[in-house]
Amino acid sequence: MITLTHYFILTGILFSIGLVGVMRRTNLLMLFFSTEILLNAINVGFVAVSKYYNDLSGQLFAFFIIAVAASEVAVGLGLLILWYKRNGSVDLNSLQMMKG
Amino acid sequence: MLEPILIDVASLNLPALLPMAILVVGALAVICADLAVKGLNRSFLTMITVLFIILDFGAVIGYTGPARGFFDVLLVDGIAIIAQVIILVASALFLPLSLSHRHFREFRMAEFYALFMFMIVGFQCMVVSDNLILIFIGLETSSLALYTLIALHNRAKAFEAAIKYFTMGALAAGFYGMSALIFYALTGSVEIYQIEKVLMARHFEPLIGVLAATVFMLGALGFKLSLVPSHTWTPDVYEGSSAPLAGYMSVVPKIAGFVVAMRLFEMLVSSGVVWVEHILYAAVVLTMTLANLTALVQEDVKRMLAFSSISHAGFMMAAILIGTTQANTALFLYWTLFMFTNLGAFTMLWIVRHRKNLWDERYQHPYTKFSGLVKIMPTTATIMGIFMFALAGMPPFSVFWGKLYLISAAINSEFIFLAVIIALNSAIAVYYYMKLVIYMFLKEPVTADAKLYATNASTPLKVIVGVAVIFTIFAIVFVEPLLTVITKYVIASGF
Amino acid sequence: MENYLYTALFAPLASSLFVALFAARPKMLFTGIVASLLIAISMIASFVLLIDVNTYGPLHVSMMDWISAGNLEIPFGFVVDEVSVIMMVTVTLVSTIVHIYSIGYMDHDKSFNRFFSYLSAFVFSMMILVMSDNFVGLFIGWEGVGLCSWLLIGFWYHKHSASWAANEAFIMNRIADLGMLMGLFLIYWSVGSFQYDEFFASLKTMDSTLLATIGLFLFIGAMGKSAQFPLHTWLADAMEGPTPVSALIHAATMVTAGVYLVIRCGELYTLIPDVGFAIASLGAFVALFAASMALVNNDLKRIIAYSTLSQLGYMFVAAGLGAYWIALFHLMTHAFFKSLLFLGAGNVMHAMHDELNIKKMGGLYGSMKATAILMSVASVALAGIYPFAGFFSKDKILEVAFNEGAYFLWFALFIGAGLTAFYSFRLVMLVFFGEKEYEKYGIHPHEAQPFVIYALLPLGLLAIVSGFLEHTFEGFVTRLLAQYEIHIEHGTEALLIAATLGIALSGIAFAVYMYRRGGFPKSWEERFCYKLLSNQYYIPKLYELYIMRPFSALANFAWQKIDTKVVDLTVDLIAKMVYSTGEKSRKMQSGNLSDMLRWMVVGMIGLLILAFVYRPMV
Amino acid sequence: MEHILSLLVFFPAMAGLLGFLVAKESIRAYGISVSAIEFFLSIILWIGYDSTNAGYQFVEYYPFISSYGMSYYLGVDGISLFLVILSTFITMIALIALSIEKEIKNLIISVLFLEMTMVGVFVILDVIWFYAFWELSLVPMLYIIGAWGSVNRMYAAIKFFLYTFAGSVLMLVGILYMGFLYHEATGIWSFALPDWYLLQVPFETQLWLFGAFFLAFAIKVPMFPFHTWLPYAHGQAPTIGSIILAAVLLKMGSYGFVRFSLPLFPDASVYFLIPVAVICIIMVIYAAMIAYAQKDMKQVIAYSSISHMGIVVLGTFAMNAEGITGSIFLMLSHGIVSGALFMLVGVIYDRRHTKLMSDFGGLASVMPNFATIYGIMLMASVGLPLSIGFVGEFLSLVGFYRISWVMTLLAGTGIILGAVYMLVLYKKSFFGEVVHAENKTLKDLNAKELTALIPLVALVAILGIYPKPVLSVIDMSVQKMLVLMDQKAVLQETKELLFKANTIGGTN
Repeated sequence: MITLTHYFILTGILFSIGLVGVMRRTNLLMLFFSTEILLNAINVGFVAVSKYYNDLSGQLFAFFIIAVAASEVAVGLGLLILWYKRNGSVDLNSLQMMKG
Repeated sequence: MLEPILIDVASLNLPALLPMAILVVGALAVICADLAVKGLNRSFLTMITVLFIILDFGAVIGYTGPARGFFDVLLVDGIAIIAQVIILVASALFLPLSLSHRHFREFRMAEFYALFMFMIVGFQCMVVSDNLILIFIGLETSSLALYTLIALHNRAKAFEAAIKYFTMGALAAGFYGMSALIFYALTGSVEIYQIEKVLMARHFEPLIGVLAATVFMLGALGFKLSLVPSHTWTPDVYEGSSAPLAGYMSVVPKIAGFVVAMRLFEMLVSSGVVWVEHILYAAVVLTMTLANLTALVQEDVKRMLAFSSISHAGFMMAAILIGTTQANTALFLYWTLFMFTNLGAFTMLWIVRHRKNLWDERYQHPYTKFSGLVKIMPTTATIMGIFMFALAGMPPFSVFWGKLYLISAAINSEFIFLAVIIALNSAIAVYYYMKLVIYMFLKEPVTADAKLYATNASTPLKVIVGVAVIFTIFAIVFVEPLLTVITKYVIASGF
Repeated sequence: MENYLYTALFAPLASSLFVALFAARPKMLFTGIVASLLIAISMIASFVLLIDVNTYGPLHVSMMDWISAGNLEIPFGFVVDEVSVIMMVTVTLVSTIVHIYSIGYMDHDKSFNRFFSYLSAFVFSMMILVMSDNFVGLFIGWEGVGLCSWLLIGFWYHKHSASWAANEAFIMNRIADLGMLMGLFLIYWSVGSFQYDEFFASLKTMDSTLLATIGLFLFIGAMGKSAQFPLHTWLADAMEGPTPVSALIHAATMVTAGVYLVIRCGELYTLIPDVGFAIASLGAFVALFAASMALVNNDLKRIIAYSTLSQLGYMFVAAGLGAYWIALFHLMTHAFFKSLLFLGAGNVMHAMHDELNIKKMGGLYGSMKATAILMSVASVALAGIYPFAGFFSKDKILEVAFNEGAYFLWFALFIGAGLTAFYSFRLVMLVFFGEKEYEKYGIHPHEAQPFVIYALLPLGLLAIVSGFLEHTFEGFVTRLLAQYEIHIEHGTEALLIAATLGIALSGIAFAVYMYRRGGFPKSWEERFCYKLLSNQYYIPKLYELYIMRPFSALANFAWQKIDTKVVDLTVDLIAKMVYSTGEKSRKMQSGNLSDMLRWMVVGMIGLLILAFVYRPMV
Repeated sequence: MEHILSLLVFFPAMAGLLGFLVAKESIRAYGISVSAIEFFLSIILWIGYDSTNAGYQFVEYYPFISSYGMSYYLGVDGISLFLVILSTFITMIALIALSIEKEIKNLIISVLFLEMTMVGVFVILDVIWFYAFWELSLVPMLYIIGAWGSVNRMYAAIKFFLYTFAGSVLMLVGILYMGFLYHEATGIWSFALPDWYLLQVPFETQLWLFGAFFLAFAIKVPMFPFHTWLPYAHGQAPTIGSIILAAVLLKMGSYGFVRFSLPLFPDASVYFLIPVAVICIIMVIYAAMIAYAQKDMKQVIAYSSISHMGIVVLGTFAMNAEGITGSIFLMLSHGIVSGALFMLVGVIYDRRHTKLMSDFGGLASVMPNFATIYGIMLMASVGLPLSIGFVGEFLSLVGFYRISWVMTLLAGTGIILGAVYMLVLYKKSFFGEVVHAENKTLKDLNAKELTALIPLVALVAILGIYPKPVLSVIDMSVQKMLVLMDQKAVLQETKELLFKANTIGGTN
């Protein structure tokens, strides 16, 4: 029997994975993936909760998050490509022009 | 066999949606126009955009209907209106900076203006709603548009800035979602007022849940408001993006963020959950102080201004922490005055912008660039000096009155220690503003060539600077009316 | 009569200001003449006032308000009563003579005009000092004479020693003035006014400790001006000034201001006999102390200066013991013969081309008889030989001491008298008689111009006869001052007089005897006591060593160590600290995206943990 | 006539703005004439001033942020009247003596703006505005020191600015808290000083507020140990900067004590009386000693002004009419005398481009007039009777004697030490032989310098001999203020001390 708690645990795990990825990854592409994981973890949570309350707004939220995630990917990849074209690497240690 | 859903159009209260609608239409219109007619001049595009903003402005001012609308996701209350007014005015003042003497690629593209308008729509959505979903959408719309705008500047630094901003923004979005999820899970609603009701009824139990949600929300908004430790993007992004955009970023996204923060944290602070108060306190003090200290050691004026705007944001968070009517009034007053001054300061940077980095291989506006400016261009130097003094909170210039009102708000609600810290911070802050003044007025010039400093000057820019200067010097005159209006609206929306 | 008062007071000011107009110019004879005339006018006015006071009694005018704040009201008020008029007469008389004398003396000086301007200014301040009817007015004059003496001692400012002496005089007087000021403040807060009359009127109501404090504070002031121990060193150094200045300021008038103050406050000091006795003892001590230093000194002017010092001691004994009129009397007579002595010395100096060492003189009698006679007269008067002035005033003081039963003081003064006689005649002998040492130095002495000598004659006359005015004087001043009877039966009195005369005469005789036959053998100069005396008991050295050096060392320490190294550095350190924290916090801004993200996440997690562990009471 | 104060405040600023249009050649004449007009305005103010009325006169009141109780509120009373005149007078004199050629236009314009702020500080009665003028006065000074100063000018200017600015931010907090208290008590916002005078503040609060204000004033005065900016500022500033700084800007601090600390927080003032007095005594002695140790003529005078300001503050805290009136008069006299002394140093600096005493010596024979005027000012500075310096010093000490005779004695050593360092200075630089060849050919004062200095000399004499017209005006307002203090005092001890301090006789 799977309860809401299990969903939360799943969310938590996914979220943590996302966070770790965000912190550890030096490849921009991977970094973006991790952020996607974050968002999807949240989606899971929302859908579960909305089912629990029989309230649609949760799922609504989930859908919007998906949409936003998609557009984020669009923008992110755009930036990524720009950057790659400029100095052929997607390693984020390469962007350290500005500091201090 | 579904029942047809009947919705009374009046109950939708579409006028509430009108302001956003106008700009969306405007954005699309601009793109279509660009498709139809090739090579539209940037001046045309700018002015069209400004016109749409003015229309929007009219709609915002004109609207005094019932507070909620459009499936009750919109909440058009006092602070929403003030915030929108500030946003729109700022946008209308910052956009014409595109009409600089030198041409920049982004300003020739219609997309820039479309994105600009979409961004404004996003901000408006953030402020006119207390529905977490809509706020999220607004947040993301504006942010995504903003990332793109930054990147459009098409310099290596601009890309770096955009990427940094974007990535951290994505993380922040994650935090926001998480916080929303927890609130939803706790209360089964995504409407702030509903959440508040439920939590109140439950005396904020389970507290840990509430706190977790708060923490994530703090993370998300902290990023937008550049609170420590999520402030690290600010200087880099400002440095990377063009001066007008940087100035814009220092004002508009923050005000939107503040409104959201107000809506969310007011409830928590007033809830009497001391923890939140303490955390906010710490965040405020840290933000002010750390930013100030770092600003002391900057070599580049733009970066310095970035840090200074962080510390100003710290002051604003203090207002939210205090949370009295006077404090919220102070917030808007401060931000209005700050807007004009910052507008002026960044416009000056925009004017003295030179194609090549003559003074420093990395920085566009190192302090050394301005040394002895008073001997080369007295007027420019004096105006810049006035802006610096104003930012430093030197009476009787604009920001001083905001600071005055804020400190007084702090004192009146017995936040004496906070008031002292704010005061001390402005004492520290004065140094880095003075530094520029000292370079301009007391040092010997490195070059006698006045042209170097005027390559980007143009009439519109000068006009804008003029407006900013007038507002900065004669702020006294505007303080009283501003106070009355703002107070009225703030009280009206029950803060 | 007020016109005479104002004339007496402001004629010197007028002279000073008028002459000041030409101060920067080269010598102009008329400046000297005008100045002398104006001073003479002032003198005449003073004499008129003397007669007037004698017939109609005191005169009191209030010219205008000066300072007023809170309860404080200080007017420019002047009183001409028996005491002040005596002082006025003495001062103006001597001043007039000194002015005339100076025309001759300063003949070759390029700052002739400046000198007369200063001199008249001094007379003006002195008149303010003696005439004003309140303590602050007195203080004005007090400081005024201080200023003028500073100007005049340092008149030849290009000489290092002169300007040094001037500063020393001014600063030492300042030290005393502080004490005096404290006295004034105390008077104000206990009486509410600085007026003499109001103060004396309310003396009865005050308790004795308060009075004693006031008395002491005022006397500290007097000590400074009258160069009493331990503030005496400046007087000898003040001899750097031109000789007429020494005659007028540092013998006849200014230095007696202290005595004048004590006499003026007689009513106060009669109520506090202990303080009075202390004053008297100090006076007696100084009388002996100074006389002893005069014994061995070889500097013409310094010898006279020390004798002045010891005579001031005599006066303080009289004043301290309550015999105010006698003190005043001795003050007057002393003014006459002492200024005469100095002016004569001035002539000698001129003759010797500013040579001061009496060992290098001798046998001057031949070339300058008049001066020699005048100086001898003055010396006899100083030694107190009948019938000269000194006898009457000085013997009275000894009698007073005896009469008060202060036999110790009496003995000191008695010895003092002997020493006085000795050193005066040592001087006379060494200067005017014996071997013509000066010939070794190829100096051809010459007598001063005749009018200078004539100017001195009145003083000489007074030095001889003024003693006989004793009873009229007494009758006159005791209208105001306390009466003082001496009740010693005639036998002892005669004995005392005889004894005093005897020791004085023997002192003279001894001096004459010794210095006829070439003075003391050189070997004496090796003796300790000789060294002690000739080095003024090493007191100047002590001051140098234990006050001035430490002060400047401390000052330098305060500046270089405390102010710059501690106070200022702390300020800068605070600033630097703030700045360096900025440098540190800058590291946070590494510009690396991962670090930025980590900051965010870590901050978040930190807060979450905090949410678990930290739960302040709601 | 009823708007004369506004005129006084803003006329120089207006003139400064118009000054941008004046040609460089004639800007100096322009500056002098403007300041002269301003000075005559202030004289008219004095003539129009009703010396029988102790209250504020020529009052102008326009609310401008009424919802927050801020107003444009001007008024002058005996305490401020003469400080206003001093500011205008000194500015005029300083401009007459001005000998700088480099970028003279900016200099004169900033001096005019400075004059506005100085006058403003003294006549404004709305506290927020007071703060505004107080802070604004730093800006022109920063420019003057930093742009026309000598080698180390940046450091000096920044130090001056930051130190004083940092000092006064806490005052802002204090001001706002005071406004809050007023609102609590009366329910209406007001930052008008006369309104605040009516407000009785609880004792503990008074202590805190006194502290907040004290720091700002103490740094401005400057009081030990916050004084270290002063030597740098004076050492580096151009002559005109030093003159105005010493003559007027320092007085803002001591004026603040009289205007704010005493009447607003009587109990706190009495409570902190002894500590403050101790600081003053340290200032007097310590600064005098350091002055003695200096080798640079200008530094001597700089430290001497610290020493004198010690007596000023001491007199202020005497809590009686004698002392406070005296201290205000001493502010005036110190303004005139130190201004003159700095001017004289400037004169010799223009000729020799050095301020070291060891480079001079025997000047008295080369420049007799210079030496004479210097001597007069020196005697005034050591407080010789019948010179302006005596009256104030005497009254201040008389006043404080009532509080403590020992402390007065210690502070009185100032008159000895003052004589020491001043006479030594004079001896070193004016007496003796002319040792340096380049000193032999020095020119004596020229016409310009004489026109600047003669009025000062005249004032030194006139106000020394007949200070009554000034004193009586000051005294009246001071007594009014003392009555106010007595009414406002919440503690019995305070009332007792005030009573004791103001009555003759009784035990000491």
